[in-house]
Amino acid sequence: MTREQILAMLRSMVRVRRFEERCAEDYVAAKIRGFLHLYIGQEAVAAGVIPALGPADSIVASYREHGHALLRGIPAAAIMAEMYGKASGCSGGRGGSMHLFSREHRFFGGHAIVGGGLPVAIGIALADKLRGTRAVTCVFFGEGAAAEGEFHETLNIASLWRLPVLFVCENNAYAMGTALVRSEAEPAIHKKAAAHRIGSESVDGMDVVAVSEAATQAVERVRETGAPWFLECMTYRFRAHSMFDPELYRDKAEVEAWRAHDPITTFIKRMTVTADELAVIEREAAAEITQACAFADAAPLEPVEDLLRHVRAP
Amino acid sequence: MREIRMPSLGADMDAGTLLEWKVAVGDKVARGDIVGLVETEKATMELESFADGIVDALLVELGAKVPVGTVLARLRDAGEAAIEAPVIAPAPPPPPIPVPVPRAPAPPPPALVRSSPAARKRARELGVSLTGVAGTGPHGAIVLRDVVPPAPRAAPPPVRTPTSMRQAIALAMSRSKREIPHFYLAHTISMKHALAWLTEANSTRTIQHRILPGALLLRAVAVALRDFPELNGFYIDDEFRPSEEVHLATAISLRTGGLIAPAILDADEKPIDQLMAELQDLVVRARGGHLKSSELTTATITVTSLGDRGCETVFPVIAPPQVAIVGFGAVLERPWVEGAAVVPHPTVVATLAADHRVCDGHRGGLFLATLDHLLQEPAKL
Amino acid sequence: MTLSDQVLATLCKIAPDVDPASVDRARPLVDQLDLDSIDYQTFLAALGTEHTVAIREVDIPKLRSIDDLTQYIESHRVS
Amino acid sequence: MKMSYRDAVREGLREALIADPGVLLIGIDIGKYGGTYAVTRGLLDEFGPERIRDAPLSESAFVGAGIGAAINGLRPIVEIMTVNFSLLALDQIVNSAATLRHMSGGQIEVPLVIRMATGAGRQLAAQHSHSFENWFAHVPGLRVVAPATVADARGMLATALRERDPVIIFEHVQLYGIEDDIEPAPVALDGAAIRRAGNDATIITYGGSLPRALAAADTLAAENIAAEVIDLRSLRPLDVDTLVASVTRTHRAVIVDEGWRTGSLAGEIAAQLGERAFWELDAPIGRVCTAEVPIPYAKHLELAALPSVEAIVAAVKEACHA
Repeated sequence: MTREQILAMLRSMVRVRRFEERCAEDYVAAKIRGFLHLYIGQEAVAAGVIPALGPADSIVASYREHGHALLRGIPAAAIMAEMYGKASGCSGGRGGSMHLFSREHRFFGGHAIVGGGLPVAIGIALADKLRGTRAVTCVFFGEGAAAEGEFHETLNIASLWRLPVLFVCENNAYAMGTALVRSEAEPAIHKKAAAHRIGSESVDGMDVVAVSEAATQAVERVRETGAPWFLECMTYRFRAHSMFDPELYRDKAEVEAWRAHDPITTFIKRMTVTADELAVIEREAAAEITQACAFADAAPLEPVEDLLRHVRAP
Repeated sequence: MREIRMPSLGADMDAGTLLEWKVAVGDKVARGDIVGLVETEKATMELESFADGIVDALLVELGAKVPVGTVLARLRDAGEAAIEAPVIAPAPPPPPIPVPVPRAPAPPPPALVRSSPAARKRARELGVSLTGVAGTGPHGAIVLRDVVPPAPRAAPPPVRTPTSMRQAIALAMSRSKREIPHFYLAHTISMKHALAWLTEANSTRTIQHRILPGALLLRAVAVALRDFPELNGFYIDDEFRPSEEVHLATAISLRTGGLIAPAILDADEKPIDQLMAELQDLVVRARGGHLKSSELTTATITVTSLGDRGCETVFPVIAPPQVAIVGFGAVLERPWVEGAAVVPHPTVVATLAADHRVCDGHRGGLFLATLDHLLQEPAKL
Repeated sequence: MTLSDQVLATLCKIAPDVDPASVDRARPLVDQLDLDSIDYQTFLAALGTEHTVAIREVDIPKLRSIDDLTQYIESHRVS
Repeated sequence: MKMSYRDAVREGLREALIADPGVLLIGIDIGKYGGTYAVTRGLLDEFGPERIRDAPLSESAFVGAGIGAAINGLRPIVEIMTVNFSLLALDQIVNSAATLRHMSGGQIEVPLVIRMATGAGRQLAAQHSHSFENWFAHVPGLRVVAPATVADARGMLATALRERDPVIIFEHVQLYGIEDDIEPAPVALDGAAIRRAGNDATIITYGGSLPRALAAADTLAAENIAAEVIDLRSLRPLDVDTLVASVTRTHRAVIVDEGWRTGSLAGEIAAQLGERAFWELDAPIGRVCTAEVPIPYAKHLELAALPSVEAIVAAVKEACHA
């Protein structure tokens, strides 16, 4: 990998990490309300997969999707404005943290129903297949989704109808308060894909390089074969499921143990990133976030007279 | 100078209680350090610092419940001088929400006249009061039809048969012509004895209880039917069902156009005076639109009379599901053979239309003869 | 309100669709209005009650117009 | 041209498939099997497996797939065999189809048509005899229609396919066999239709209950009561103006609805009439609904549970204080 590629990967992860930390701060300051699910710890997955997708490809994500949206190219300002409920947010202030959308970036949402995005994703792929666009649809979901009926319904149809879908399971070991081993008889999620004759693999979700290589190959394979592929990324979230989750279900020692695998610090050590190189990236990230928050603060609220807009076509 | 405030740790959190400080004044704090513990309804949560600095002042006592956003502590940068600041008293408890004093229950409304909205609206439009109006709706409620315009009204209402009635008549009559094989019989009856009896009977009655020929004819039909069950009943689901009772429907033409045929129930068991009173009541109520539905639907046979200014003979149409209808033309003076002489007699042409599926001309003829015979001895009716 | 007006008012109560102004008080009512025998009987009975007059059966054929009735009531009512 | 309701729906589908290559059908047993109610018979041979897609028994997934394909430029027509199985896809219909436009601030459109059979009367017992039109008619973001005539069955689909938002078409199981002589033409989705004029009372109904409402009106006519019969056609949005205009003339309303009375569409219509036609009412608004019991199997019990002609006649006569 070139120095540029290495710094690009680091920049991706640091931008997401600092963005999510600012979100936590703004939530505590009551600027962001409702639910907030942070991506801190899992940055390597988005940083590894998203760059492998082309502009014509589509993305469907879950409610922990700030990192994916940011790295797909949706401006931090538009995302933060959405968190603040402003009209210039990327969803017009109508969706909030869990429902980031951008037609321009073919970012078809944050979906807050666990597994809810899976059927939509294969539909998008079906349209691409029938129109022969060779585009790939990449759908992100947590291991919790594997317990939903529509997870299996979706994998079966994707395989049966041979649809160009890349399933990316971000296995962070906990579905809200339930450890994986307490909810799945077969905790190795990627093995479930085999039951539907979908090729699959598992990769260290804390290693951005491993994720990137696996994702790049997977995207090309899906594009060439038109058949679905299943990529399970073993990862971990350092913060609670959401802002008022007291984390009674896991002990501090386990969290500390995973911190040793922090995707950013391990990457910096492994790639011998110098303090100066890191400082530049940190400064750029801080500036981006400060500007985003200023924009979001100043952005207007949507007039209440527009309440009934966006229900049906104008 | 930076502040540490009570964090908002949940969509439904308004306030939090400071349980514990993990730092003291003068301690060095780094971004992300846990500086204390806070209690929410849900659980005990760590209080995180989002800034580096030296604890300058702890502003809230342990155990104090303060709203989200309250400044709990102040941090100063390394070089800054400490500020002597009094410890802020715990925030005053939120003012008690005033409990509304229950108002005395409103006095019960004046005894309302129970009436439908449409009736009240019509009354407003016509400028009439509802008090004293007898309601024919459920539980005596005043409904639309009970609200009649004040008499007299300047402009006469346009002669317009309510379309629904016209449609109903059209439907019933066309069904009758389609399904019922009518046969018709006519018979001229002398009314000499009948009218003489009436004049004599009325002379002993007040004007209010005067009996009209129409009532006598109805009475005669009712009595005659006792011997002709095949003319009195219903033809339903391809079979004739004779009726025990005799409910005589009298066809009443309405001045606003159209026809209505309310029934006099058990006409065969009612003396002539009662029949007359009921007939008069029916006509008045029919014209005012105040008929009960049972009166409209239970007739077993119909009698139609064109009255004293109509024509000589009527050939009526049976009203399904009935099986017969009796008609009377106008009572007119006609030449009548008495012994060897021809003398003028008041006479009426009685007609019968009957359902050939149920009975034949022979029986129909006997019925009219019986009617004739009864009218020759009016006193017995 | 003259007796004649009262008689006319009673008629209009029985037949609300009648325009009082259009009634010719001299001419027989049955020739002007669509009144059948029952309506007329109801009208006579009401007059008998309102003006406490005993209308005799034999006189009825002569009581054909508002004027006939007005004169008859004037001469026969028990005052 | 004489055709059955079933033929009319099939012709509507054929016309759509021919007119727009982006149109495709997704549903269980719609291809090889030709459709549970034989509506899609012959379409697989004519248009091929790519556009007539038999789906596995995965309502949530294939309805979600329909939504995704619609988002990405196709015009899918998804058949959910009956409303009874739509419960498995309710999350996708409500949380995705009806809501994506709003959550995305207007960026994402879901131009999707979903057809479902509905209603009881064929002794299919509780799990196969539901009427949940009111559930869907409750959700902003959806348009819901109920074609009750052959002409509407033939004409509504083309119009629905021009909508840029989800449309749900309910086809009552007892209507598939009715026949009529019609001229095939697109019809508007909006607007209730006065199927029979009258001035004494207004009977408001939709879908499979229309024939019973018309039969009741015939019976009432023979008793001098002229009942107006209004076919809602659209269940969301409701054409309340037409209902208010009619009740203003008749002053009496009876609503016939095969749903259970509590929380029914009839309840919603009664509330709106109570709000907008209060001063015209001469009697309480009548409602003739299905008895609040899971639909029983035995014929006589099923008939007793469902709105009957006699019940409609009685309700109208009560409203007329007859």
